[in-house]
Amino acid sequence: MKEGLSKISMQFFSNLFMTDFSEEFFRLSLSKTKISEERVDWVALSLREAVNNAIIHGNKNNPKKKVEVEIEFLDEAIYIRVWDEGKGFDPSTLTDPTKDENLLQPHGRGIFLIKQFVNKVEFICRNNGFGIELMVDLRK
Amino acid sequence: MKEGLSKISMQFFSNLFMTDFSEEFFRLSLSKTKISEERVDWVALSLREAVNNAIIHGNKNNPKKKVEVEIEFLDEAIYIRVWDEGKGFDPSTLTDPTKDENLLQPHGRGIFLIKQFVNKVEFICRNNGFGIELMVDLRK
Amino acid sequence: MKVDVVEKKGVTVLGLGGKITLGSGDVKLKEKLVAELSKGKKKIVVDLGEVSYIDSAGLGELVAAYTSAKKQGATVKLANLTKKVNDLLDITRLSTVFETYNSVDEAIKSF
Amino acid sequence: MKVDVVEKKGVTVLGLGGKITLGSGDVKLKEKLVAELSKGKKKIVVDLGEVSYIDSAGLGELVAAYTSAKKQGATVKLANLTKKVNDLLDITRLSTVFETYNSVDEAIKSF
Ligand SMILES: Nc1ncnc2c1ncn2[C@@H]1O[C@H](COP(=O)(O)OP(=O)(O)O)[C@@H](O)[C@H]1O
Ligand SMILES: Nc1ncnc2c1ncn2[C@@H]1O[C@H](COP(=O)(O)OP(=O)(O)O)[C@@H](O)[C@H]1O
Repeated sequence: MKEGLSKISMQFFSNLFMTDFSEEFFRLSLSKTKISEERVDWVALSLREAVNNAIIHGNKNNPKKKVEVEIEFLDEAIYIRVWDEGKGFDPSTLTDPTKDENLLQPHGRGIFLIKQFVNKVEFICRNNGFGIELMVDLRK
Repeated sequence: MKEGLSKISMQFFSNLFMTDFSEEFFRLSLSKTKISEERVDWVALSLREAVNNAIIHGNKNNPKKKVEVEIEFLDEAIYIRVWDEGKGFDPSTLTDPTKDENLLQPHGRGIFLIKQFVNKVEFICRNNGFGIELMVDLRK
Repeated sequence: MKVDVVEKKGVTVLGLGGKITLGSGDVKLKEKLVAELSKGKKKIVVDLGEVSYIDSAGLGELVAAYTSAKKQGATVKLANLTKKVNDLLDITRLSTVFETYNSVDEAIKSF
Repeated sequence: MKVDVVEKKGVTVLGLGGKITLGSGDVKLKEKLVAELSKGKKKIVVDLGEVSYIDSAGLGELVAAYTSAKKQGATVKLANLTKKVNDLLDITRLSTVFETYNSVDEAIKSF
């Protein structure tokens, strides 16, 4: 990657129409990489889930609060970070949507899906907000 | 703009093929605004000139040095900033390429063109590099 | 999202198209389904052949459709899944909830 | 950038296409022109009809073509300018340097 893109970021006000837009940005920024189209599709879905969560749960749809999407390109990995201005949450409270008793829940599949399609997920709390970091391992 | 994009930025290593790429980013980020297609074309040319200067003059084509393009969306203006890791230059040394004695010079039209297509140009020196800021006035 | 409704051999076929994602009108499926259920329809096939994209909210809509139909004694079956949608149902184990068929006709026949 | 070379009524026509911008092969014009000049060609028309994009480096290439031709006693004229290219020549006052024509034929006739 040393010859090209190193990092992109976008900041936008909380509005669900920005989810499509952030996906377009993501796809454009990955268009010059060698990642397979199918993998891009699944990672794009993970990004959508993270952005939707940031808008809805993090910023509670408050159009004055911002979401930031950051994509960092390293030789061996791509890091995607989605920041919101919320307080975050305790990941240990997440339930497994594939358990029989949860299968008919209409919610609770976002972070589960993210975890299926990227190689590592971290939750980061900072002073002014919360972030989720998705790692796409390019050696795999 | 309060409902949408607030800021985008991209960092890349000095390589002229990134000029096309930064133009694509710019066009995508402006695709949801009401700016006329013709104006977008001319501002895109200004961006190209600034990025080329950053790569060639600022970073002297050193592929380890980075260029950063920042686009900030405000209600009344768009600010485009292009940063490099160089020392900058003294704008008072710029010559006017439209003077008869300069018309046959093969160089020296980049910053002149930028000034024609945006509403304000500022040069900014900072510790770790040099930047050019282009302002697109949305009230005009 | 687009939703077409047709009757075929006594079965209500809801043909979905486009993106079934948050913010792109995931309400429509519910509305159309509620309208059909209130007419007393009991056999429902959701045709996913033209669905280009589905996210967790879209999956949630399918689940909600399934459970609200069930409450009325109706059955929702899925047909025409693209590979992506099929993969998502497998990954989320929703394939154990839904009966899925390769074509609308097969789904209709199964009633 | 693409460059085609054809002879028409004793005039060398260099047909440019694509982007004439930094990094996208602005050397080609020079190379082709030098080759033609070294064959003793004196009448040259640069057809810009298929040029989608030109930047300051591209303008610089046109100027360099003009001056290197002049040194050999040859003349470069421009034809078929799109509105954008025409605007750029006006803005930079290069329209006072180049003879420009609406078509290649007009440019050829002007010699
Ligand atoms: N950015 C966030 N800020 C605060 N809470 C969050 C965030 N993302 C997820 N959560 C919490 O985690 C839960 C599970 O999220 P998810 O798996 O995406 O499912 P869903 O969004 O359908 O509830 C959410 O209901 C919410 O409580
Ligand atoms: N980012 C930069 N860093 C250092 N010097 C610069 C930068 N941009 C422009 N310059 C200086 O300004 C001059 C004029 O630039 P420009 O008008 O773009 O014409 P050109 O690039 O064709 O020389 C350059 O030759 C260079 O000396």
